[in-house]
Amino acid sequence: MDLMQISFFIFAVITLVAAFLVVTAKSLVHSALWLIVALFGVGVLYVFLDAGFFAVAQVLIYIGAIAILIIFAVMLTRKDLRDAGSQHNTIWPFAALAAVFLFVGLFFVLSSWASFTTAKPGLLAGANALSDLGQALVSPNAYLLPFELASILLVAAMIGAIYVSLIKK
Amino acid sequence: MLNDWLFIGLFFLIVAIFPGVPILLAGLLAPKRGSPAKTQVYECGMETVGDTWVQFKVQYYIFALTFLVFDVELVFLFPWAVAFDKLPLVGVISGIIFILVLFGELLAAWRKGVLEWV
Amino acid sequence: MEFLRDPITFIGNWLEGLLLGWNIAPAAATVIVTLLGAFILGTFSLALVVFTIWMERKLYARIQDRLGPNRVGPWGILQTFPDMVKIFTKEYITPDGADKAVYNLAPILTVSAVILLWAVIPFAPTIVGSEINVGILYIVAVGALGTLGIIMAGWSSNNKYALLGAFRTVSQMVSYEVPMVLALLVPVLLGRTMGVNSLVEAQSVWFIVLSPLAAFLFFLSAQAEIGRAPFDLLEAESELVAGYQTEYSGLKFGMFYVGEFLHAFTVSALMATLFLGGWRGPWAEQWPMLGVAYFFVKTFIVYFFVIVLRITMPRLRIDQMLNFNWKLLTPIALVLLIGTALVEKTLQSFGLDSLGLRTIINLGMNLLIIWGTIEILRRSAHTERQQVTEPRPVAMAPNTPASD
Amino acid sequence: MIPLSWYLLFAAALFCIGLFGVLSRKNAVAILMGIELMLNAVNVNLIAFWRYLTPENIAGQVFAIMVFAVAAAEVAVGLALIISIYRRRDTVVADEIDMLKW
Repeated sequence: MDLMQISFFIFAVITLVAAFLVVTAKSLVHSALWLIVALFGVGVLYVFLDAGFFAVAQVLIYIGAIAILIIFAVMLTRKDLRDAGSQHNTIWPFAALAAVFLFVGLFFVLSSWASFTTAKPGLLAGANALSDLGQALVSPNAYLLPFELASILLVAAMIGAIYVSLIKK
Repeated sequence: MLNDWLFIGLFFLIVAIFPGVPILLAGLLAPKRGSPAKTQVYECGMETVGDTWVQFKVQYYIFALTFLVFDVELVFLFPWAVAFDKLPLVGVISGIIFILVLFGELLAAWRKGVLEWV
Repeated sequence: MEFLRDPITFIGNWLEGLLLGWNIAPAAATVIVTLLGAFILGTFSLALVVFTIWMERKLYARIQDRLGPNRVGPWGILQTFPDMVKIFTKEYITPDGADKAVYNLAPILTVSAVILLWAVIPFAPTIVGSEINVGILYIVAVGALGTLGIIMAGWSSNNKYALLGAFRTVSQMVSYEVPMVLALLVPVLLGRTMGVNSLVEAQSVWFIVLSPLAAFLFFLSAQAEIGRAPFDLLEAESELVAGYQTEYSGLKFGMFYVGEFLHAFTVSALMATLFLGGWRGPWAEQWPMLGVAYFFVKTFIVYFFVIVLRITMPRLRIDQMLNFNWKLLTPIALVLLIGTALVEKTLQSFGLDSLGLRTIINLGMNLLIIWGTIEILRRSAHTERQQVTEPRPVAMAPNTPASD
Repeated sequence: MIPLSWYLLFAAALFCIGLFGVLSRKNAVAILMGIELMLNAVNVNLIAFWRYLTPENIAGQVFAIMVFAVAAAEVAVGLALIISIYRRRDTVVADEIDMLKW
């Protein structure tokens, strides 16, 4: 175990524990706050993957915007936030079983795959992933269409969401 | 490169400790004379009526929503700005179209009266 | 001699050599030196607050024709220390029904989010915490963490005023983040990089000359992010008691204030770095310590304006605040971004991207946008005035919208 | 050094936790949180594949950034629907919102 592995392990465990608390916490606001911890942990893992841009974008989008939106929504849809009673429905044991089965299944499928334990290749010298990403996003023979479509999608989502939430009773 | 991130990681650690330790120390130093009246929730001298977590205006949500959409689109624009030198004219124009869509979005929100505080 | 030129790097190298000499693994030595650097940077930025609080109080007093702090130390410069002792010995009062863990974490998060910004600010060409290549986005992202601290404080206090204050704060901070990010995109576009230190290196001509409008937009939206007058609705004493910090006492309350003062100074530092050339100045590259001096001189000049703005402006109403952002700053910022992209690409594709020409044309484009904005504002004010001067019926017909 | 398998297993675990949340939670907002976790697991996989298998091909990153956009759109519309349903029917329990069952 070198330093990298230990720190990866720590952050992975923090993230998974936080994620578990997201789906089990009684208070929804606590759930949302644990979600922030979990998302932050994922952001840290992006740093381990040499994707610094995604790490900061993760904090910016997920924590700065999506989590706040979720907290707002929780507060808007509750008269009493101190939730009473169980937050899980009646089929939750089956859900747990399904999740465990899926994990076991994924584990076996993945471990039989040849490149499962690929070691990290070195990055090309002088490669600038950020600049490449920028070029790929707007070049017509790469991802220009998804790029523009994403903006249209977001506009449509925003207008739709505003329309839906502004409807009077 | 990784050293730079190491610095940020350690800085996160330090920065959490710095305000935390004085707060803990002050908690030890400070007097503790609590009383039921003292720990009441402040509401201009009156007893609190009802629960705090009352419902709030949907307006707040809508501003957060508009922000979310802008935020995501701006994240798309950062790599574009960094790669600006290497972009062909088409790339720059498609970036500008992207910004124009953003502008149209703002106008749409404006016309819908979303930006009005009511 | 080498020491005088660049003491920080010198000490860092010396320490790393020393640690390696003691047969410590190179990785561990790097971690230790980095940790020490982070520690020093954190201490330094917090120590700055002691001075900036004094400076702000003194200026505040002078503008209001008072003396300000003048008892402890020369010109009252040590006034902050007795204040610190006082706030240290104050009792913590946790309100009933507060969500304890969240309640205690909120002030820490708020201060941390501000100190974290210092990680990417370069003091001199060689004295910089971290040169990550996404520095600008890091600045914005860390700002988002501060928003989170405020919403946590408001929610956990179990107080209606606190929660309302938090809601207002978040909608304000979140709104003003849009023109701020747009204004930050302009330096990125001009410098073709997101690293903060590389942006300083790219400023052979300060970006405030290349794009004064972006600097202005950043300055204004940063004021709103700090949440001070004229944008201090979040703690509007006369409306909301004290906003999200209503239920805080003792040092926890103090931490919010430390955060606010430090944020004001940090924003000035960012402005100086991104638009005023940071450590740039004559001989700064040869003598990094000179760069530090330039950096602080510029920062304090910006900080002076931040304080004056705070003292001399009345508070905005919430609808004015939001209108100002969404209907003025954001559209201008979008137009500016499009203009900058067009100008830069046109000059580049015609091979005319000499520095002088870029400066003149960018500056001209900025002035054009400013002129256009003022013209539009003047026209709309004119129509509004005409509407007001027109004789109005005494009684309004039902269902007629009031023209306010 | 960290092999690819660690990331994949981490992402699989995160995905399963998210799935559990989606299937077992009563509250519609909580279900959305579960979906967020699942999307993040997908993103970790995308970036890990980019870094380990095709570092010269930027596709993984582009897909990841598209997932960001989709997640944002999904949250915006989803939460708006939930708020609107709450205002009409006074409930956010997913099982009680069953008007379309017939």
